[in-house]
Amino acid sequence: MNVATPQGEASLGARIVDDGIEPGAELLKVENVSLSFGGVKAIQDISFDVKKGEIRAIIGPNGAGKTSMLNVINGFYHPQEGTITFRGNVRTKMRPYMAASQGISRTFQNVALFTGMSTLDNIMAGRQLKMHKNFFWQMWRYGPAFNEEVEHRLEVEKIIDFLEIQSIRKTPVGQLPYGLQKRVELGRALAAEPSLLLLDEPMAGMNLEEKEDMSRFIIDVNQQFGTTIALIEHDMGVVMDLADRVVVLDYGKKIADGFPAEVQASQEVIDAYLGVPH
Amino acid sequence: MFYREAGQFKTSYKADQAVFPILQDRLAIAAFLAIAFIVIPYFGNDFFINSMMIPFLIFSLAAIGLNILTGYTGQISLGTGAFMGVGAYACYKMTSIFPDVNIIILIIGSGFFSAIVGMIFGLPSLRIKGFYLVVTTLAAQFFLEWCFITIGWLYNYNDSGAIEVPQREMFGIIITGASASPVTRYLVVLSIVVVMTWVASNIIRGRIGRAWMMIRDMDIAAELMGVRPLQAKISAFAVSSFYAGVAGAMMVFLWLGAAEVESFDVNHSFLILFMVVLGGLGSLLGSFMGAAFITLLPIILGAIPGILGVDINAATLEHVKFMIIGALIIFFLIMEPHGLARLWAIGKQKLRVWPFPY
Amino acid sequence: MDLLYNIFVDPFVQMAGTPDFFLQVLWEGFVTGTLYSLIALGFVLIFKASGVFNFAQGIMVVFAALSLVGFHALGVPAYLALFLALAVMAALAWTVERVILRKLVNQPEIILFMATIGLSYFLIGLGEFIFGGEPKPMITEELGLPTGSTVVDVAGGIVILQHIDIAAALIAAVLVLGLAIFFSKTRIGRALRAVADDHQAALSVGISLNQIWAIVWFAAGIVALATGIMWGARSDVSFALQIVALKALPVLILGGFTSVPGAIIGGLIIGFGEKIFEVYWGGLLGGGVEGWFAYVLALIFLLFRPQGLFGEKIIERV
Amino acid sequence: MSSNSAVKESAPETFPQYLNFNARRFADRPAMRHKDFGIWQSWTWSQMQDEIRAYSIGLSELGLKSGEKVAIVGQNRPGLYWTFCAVQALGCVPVPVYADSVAEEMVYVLNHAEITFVVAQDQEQVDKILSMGDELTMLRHVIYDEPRGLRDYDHTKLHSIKQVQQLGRDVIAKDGDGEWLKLVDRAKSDDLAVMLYTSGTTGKPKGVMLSYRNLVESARNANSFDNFDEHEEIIAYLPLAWVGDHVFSYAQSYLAGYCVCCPESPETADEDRREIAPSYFFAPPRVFEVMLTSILVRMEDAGKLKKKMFDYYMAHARKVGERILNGESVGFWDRLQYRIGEFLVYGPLKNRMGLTRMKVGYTAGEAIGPEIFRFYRSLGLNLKQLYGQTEASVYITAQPDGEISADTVGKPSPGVEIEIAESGEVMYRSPGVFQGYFKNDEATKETKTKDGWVHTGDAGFIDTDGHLRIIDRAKDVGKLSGGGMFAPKYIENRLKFFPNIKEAVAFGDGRDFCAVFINIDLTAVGNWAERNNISYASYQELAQHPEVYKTMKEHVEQVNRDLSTEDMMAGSQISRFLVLHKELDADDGELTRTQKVRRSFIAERYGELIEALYDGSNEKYVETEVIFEDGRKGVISATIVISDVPTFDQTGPMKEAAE
Repeated sequence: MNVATPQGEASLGARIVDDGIEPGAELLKVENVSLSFGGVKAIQDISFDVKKGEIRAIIGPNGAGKTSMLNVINGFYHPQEGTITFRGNVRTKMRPYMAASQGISRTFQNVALFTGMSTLDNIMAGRQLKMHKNFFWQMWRYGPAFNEEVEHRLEVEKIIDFLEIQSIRKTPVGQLPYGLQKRVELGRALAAEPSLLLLDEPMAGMNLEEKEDMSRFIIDVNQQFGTTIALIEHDMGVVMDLADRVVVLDYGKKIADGFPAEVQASQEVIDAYLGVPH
Repeated sequence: MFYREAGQFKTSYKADQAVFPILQDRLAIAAFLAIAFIVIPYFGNDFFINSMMIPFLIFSLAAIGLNILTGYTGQISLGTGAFMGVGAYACYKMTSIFPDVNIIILIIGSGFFSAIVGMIFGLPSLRIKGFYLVVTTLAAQFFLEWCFITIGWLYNYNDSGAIEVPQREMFGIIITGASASPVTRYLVVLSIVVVMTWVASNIIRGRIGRAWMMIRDMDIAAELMGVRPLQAKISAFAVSSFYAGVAGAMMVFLWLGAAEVESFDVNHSFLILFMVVLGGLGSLLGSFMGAAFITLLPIILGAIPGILGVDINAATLEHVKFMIIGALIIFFLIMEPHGLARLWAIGKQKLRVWPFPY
Repeated sequence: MDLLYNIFVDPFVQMAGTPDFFLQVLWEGFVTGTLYSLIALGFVLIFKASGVFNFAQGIMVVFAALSLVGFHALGVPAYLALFLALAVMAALAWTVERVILRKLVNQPEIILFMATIGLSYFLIGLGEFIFGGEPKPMITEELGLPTGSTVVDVAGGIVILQHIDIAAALIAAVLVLGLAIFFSKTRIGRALRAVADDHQAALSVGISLNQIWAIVWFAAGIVALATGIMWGARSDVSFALQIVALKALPVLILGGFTSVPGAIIGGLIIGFGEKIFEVYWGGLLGGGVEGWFAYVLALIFLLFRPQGLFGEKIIERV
Repeated sequence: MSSNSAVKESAPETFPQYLNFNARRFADRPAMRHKDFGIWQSWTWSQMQDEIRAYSIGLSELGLKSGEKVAIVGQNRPGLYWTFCAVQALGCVPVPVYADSVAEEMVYVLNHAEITFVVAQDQEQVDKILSMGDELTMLRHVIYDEPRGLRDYDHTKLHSIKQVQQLGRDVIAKDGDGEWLKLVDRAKSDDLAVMLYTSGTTGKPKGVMLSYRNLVESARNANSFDNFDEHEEIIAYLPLAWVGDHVFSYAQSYLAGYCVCCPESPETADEDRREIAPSYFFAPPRVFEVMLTSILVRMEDAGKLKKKMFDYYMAHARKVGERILNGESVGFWDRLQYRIGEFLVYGPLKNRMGLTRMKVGYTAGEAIGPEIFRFYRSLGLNLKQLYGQTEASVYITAQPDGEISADTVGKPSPGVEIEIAESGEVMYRSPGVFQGYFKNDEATKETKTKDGWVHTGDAGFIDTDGHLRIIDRAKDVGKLSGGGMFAPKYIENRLKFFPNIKEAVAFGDGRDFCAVFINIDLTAVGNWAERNNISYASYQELAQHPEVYKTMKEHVEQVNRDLSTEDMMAGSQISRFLVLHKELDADDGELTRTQKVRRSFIAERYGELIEALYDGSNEKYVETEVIFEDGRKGVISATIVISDVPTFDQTGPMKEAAE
């Protein structure tokens, strides 16, 4: 008879990320950033900030430079001009994996899951940086490496529980419907326990019900984990309900920045959205 | 049908993440091991052990090595033959330099040399992907082949240019050399392969293996999750070449007894790639199945005319073998591009849900 | 110091000292390069139209040449044998399309690559089964190709030019020209280009992919036959050629997988480089460096220009 | 924890006493499992004792006083099962409430039961409780199990079970648990153990009061009847507020010391059952029906050869399976065939259903289709029927091993006496008989006679083998205007035995003939439609499809043919029927929370349709108000076709063979 001690407590509230920044203070600051690809200007002289604990939305019509902005923030593109300050440190040129180790994790517009792996493994993958046991220990399954694995499995299970994806735990992600894939991807990003979570169009291609679910999860993540979130969205309606503050981009330029109500009232924003059918 | 999983529940993550969480699988593996360790040595004749089992096991190990690189990390390599050669030559040199060191330690140790060489030739993989990488591994293949010929020190300046295996003992039993019995060599090979397979499966299931697969499936996302591409790729090259190196050393010391550069030529690289692709990319089981297919098929084909009582001259038989192998490779690729392991996985799934179709 | 001298000074001193010999080496390199180019050309044709990395191109060269020689050995007149060899290549192309490509549509490239390796195994077996494994002389004279050589006086010495080599270079040029015209002027040629650009688009203008695949494989077969004749005329027809054919890979790395001019230029670079390196530096390393020089050159080149000589810089997107 | 227990050596009488007893005798055996965070989190009896003791003492720290009532709202989770025992240990009474009941139902029960503490599963239930606000006058504290989403709630009256346990642990660390143990030992067997509100097909719910003696005796008898011991594993998935779950998953477990496993979520319940493979399984007929339907549906998609094999061996099982199970003599050849079938079909099927280890299975609550019942039995599963009531602490009759048939409910359980009243109503007397309805003496008097006999409200008779057969609810048995007997449920059950029919409602009392409403089973009929290329956009469209009507008509005819052979029922053959345009739903009040048809409500709601059945019209347009899952209201309308069915002359059993 196999009896193990009870493990695992859903004490998600206790897991607010400690990154040395006070709630409400500037977590990320983007100053005068410009980015171009061989003459094509993707982003022009954009500045804004993200405060610890808020949900910050970056919106704009297609081709406004939103995804480029996200790519700049997590080190995938290197801006030609401007500075980026994260957690009080001005960033030097870096590789994307360094952004991850500084506490930035993200999701992708076109789901970028590891298709050869199960839901569980995908989320475990998100904890890559939290696991440290070296090659020597990895060779012998029974030992510190396995204990570490089990320890992190519990953390991953908490996320699975949180996102209500228990029933697809061991399903290869390639077989999942799109809406669930997006949820798994969110789980993977969460597993890294980021100080800043970047969401690239988290609701793209979803139906109304899935959008509502996803909104709920985003709000829950923000409230329960205390995670600061910067998200890109195309659909204005969703954003206005979700975000604390909104930046609006159009043709690579910032045209508005403020609380949802202010932004909504801005003539420039209305023009941008009307001018570019979507 | 054979799977009766009802009642097999897990009360701990340790049990849930076991290599074989299903009881029936554990029993099957135990049975296989029992056959391999007890039945075959006891009943197998020398031909079966020496010409079938030993090469099968050695090539399985090489295939596991390549599978780690190609199947798990997504980096195609055509240099496996040469990496095996590095292991073989390294082992040979070490037996000359340290004649008193236990031969098994030397065989395993030779893997480190091929791992280092593998890492060096793996460096370009950071910038080069897909077929472009094939070229860099071919560069390794041909450059190393050239080294095996040109650098006389590697084969102790033998006139023949070949390396010949000295006799070595362990616990008073002759393990290598002409007078080592096939059963002894078989058991040594089997033990090394079993242990190294177990280690490979551990690595693959852990943090490092996951990093490899992340790179394979979506390298950009992997990097944004904090995987360092260089580290992941180079470690895959190192582990992969280590396995190839040990396989190469075993091939010479525990199977062939002597070898020249031809034993490590590009054709061997291709053969091992075949094993991996036919067996199934990203599957350890597939490596064994692929190796079995490629090593045993020619032997079986060779035996058929004899069984049928037809007299075919050796050259013709050789040609027909080539044709059949080529045709079978194409046939299997068309039938199941994901390899024999996938066929098994589908079959197993069918057995698990039996009698339902899904 | 001696080593540095041997590497960096001595070879150039030699080149300058015996310019006629240097020119001879260049000519040899040019001729080898032409052959590499032709093999690479076969690869490019197929890769461009079907995305298949045809490992069997090398064996197709051998197989084409063997068919030609084999038919002639049966008493068939040379030109008819040439025609029949072409027919064999056409049949091969048709079979490959039917039996392999059609079944493996949409599979990952490594699978297709492996299938062509399977194909080359099959062709090796079949070729040896029919024609035997021993090397055979090419029927150079019977085909009316020139033999003999011309000695040219240059730079205070002589350079020997084999006539067959000159013919080879010419035929290669004609072939490339012909293909260029075929691609730009004929309907099928334009269709081929459309396929290379966008499969969907090609389908929408009513081109059957299957037909196109058969055609490019046949085109590659023609190139293979030409290559086989040239190669055979220089050094008999044998299966050893398949390893040489692998050299097409570094050629393609230099020239790019989809560029016909790239294949030509890449082939020539490798040809020149290999010969010069072998002659002037090979001795320092104990000789035999021809086996790997091309690959190492490609590798070094890749490190600096991963996109190849003619490729555009890749901007990665997320 | 044996060091500080063992104050009393006499046999335990209450569940908290059993807890302490089990913590000694089965200290390291599993008491409970819960699939949570991907694995089966397990507690041994001594660990569970720790949890419950801390919880109980914590509750007392929060001010829970002896005699108070504590409501339990939620699904099967260990925390909620612990609540029963923790509350009982303090001399208080747990009152489980159906988790899916709407707010107004719940308000009534909570107020009627004078609830002071509520233990709720999660945010959803807490919200429901909090929304009742001032209406719950006596409520002092709300305790929850799953903290998710509740972090920012005002925690003055709100606590998590964990927090309460911490309170308790602090006390134990300071003062020990001596007081608590004494309190537990002071409890007596006649104390009130639990109050279970019966949902009832009519009127307000009534609180059935059961004493420890009722539950302990019943549980002990039941355990010995089927030889249950501490080695059983069962899966707890039925509503906590239902007496069945309370007895199987709580009372019997505490007595026998067996392990109760809670599934991860309702979606994974099937998978979880497969993992646990319960050795004792209880389910209402509906669950068995659904399992069978899904088996047949999936086999439809199987390859030809496999399907053939399946059919062949299932036919063989029908032939000899039950006889082998009953221990009757079967020829060697048939036995061998059955063995092969066991390997190829029966074993794998049981494996897929998670019933491989099942020693005993029960179905109760409603009649089960004979085909379905035989299907499971022929696989070698010891499925039995029982007949029970909340008022009897479940057990009234049960089928002893070897005396199984589809149409009886068995012999009186140990300690139970049965009588059939003149009216045909079944009456019983047993140690499990309830104490009374809480604050409803009138109802108690109506149901329970002075000398302890209880009216079941069901009509039935005892057959020649001494087995009880139930015909219908006593009050539902009526008369056709022609004078023939009309037993609606009997007819409905006959119809429901067809997999295509999910629910049926029969009418005929005081009418000329019998007519029925039919609800199709969406899974079965939908699958059939798919295979026959019948496209449909909605339930409504499928229900009204002519092909569906044709099939239904065949089913009804078959029932008529069967009824015509039965003396008492031949007169109530079905003359007309219609297929309802919507599924009967508990949210709309058409079914009870235990999924029983509320006949009178339906008669009222669909009055026009009933009239149409009897006025000879061929179709009828209706509009029906419905409540959607998210609580919105809407109206659906449909024109419903009414179909006539031929009836048959009464024939003797002689002719049966001719069919």
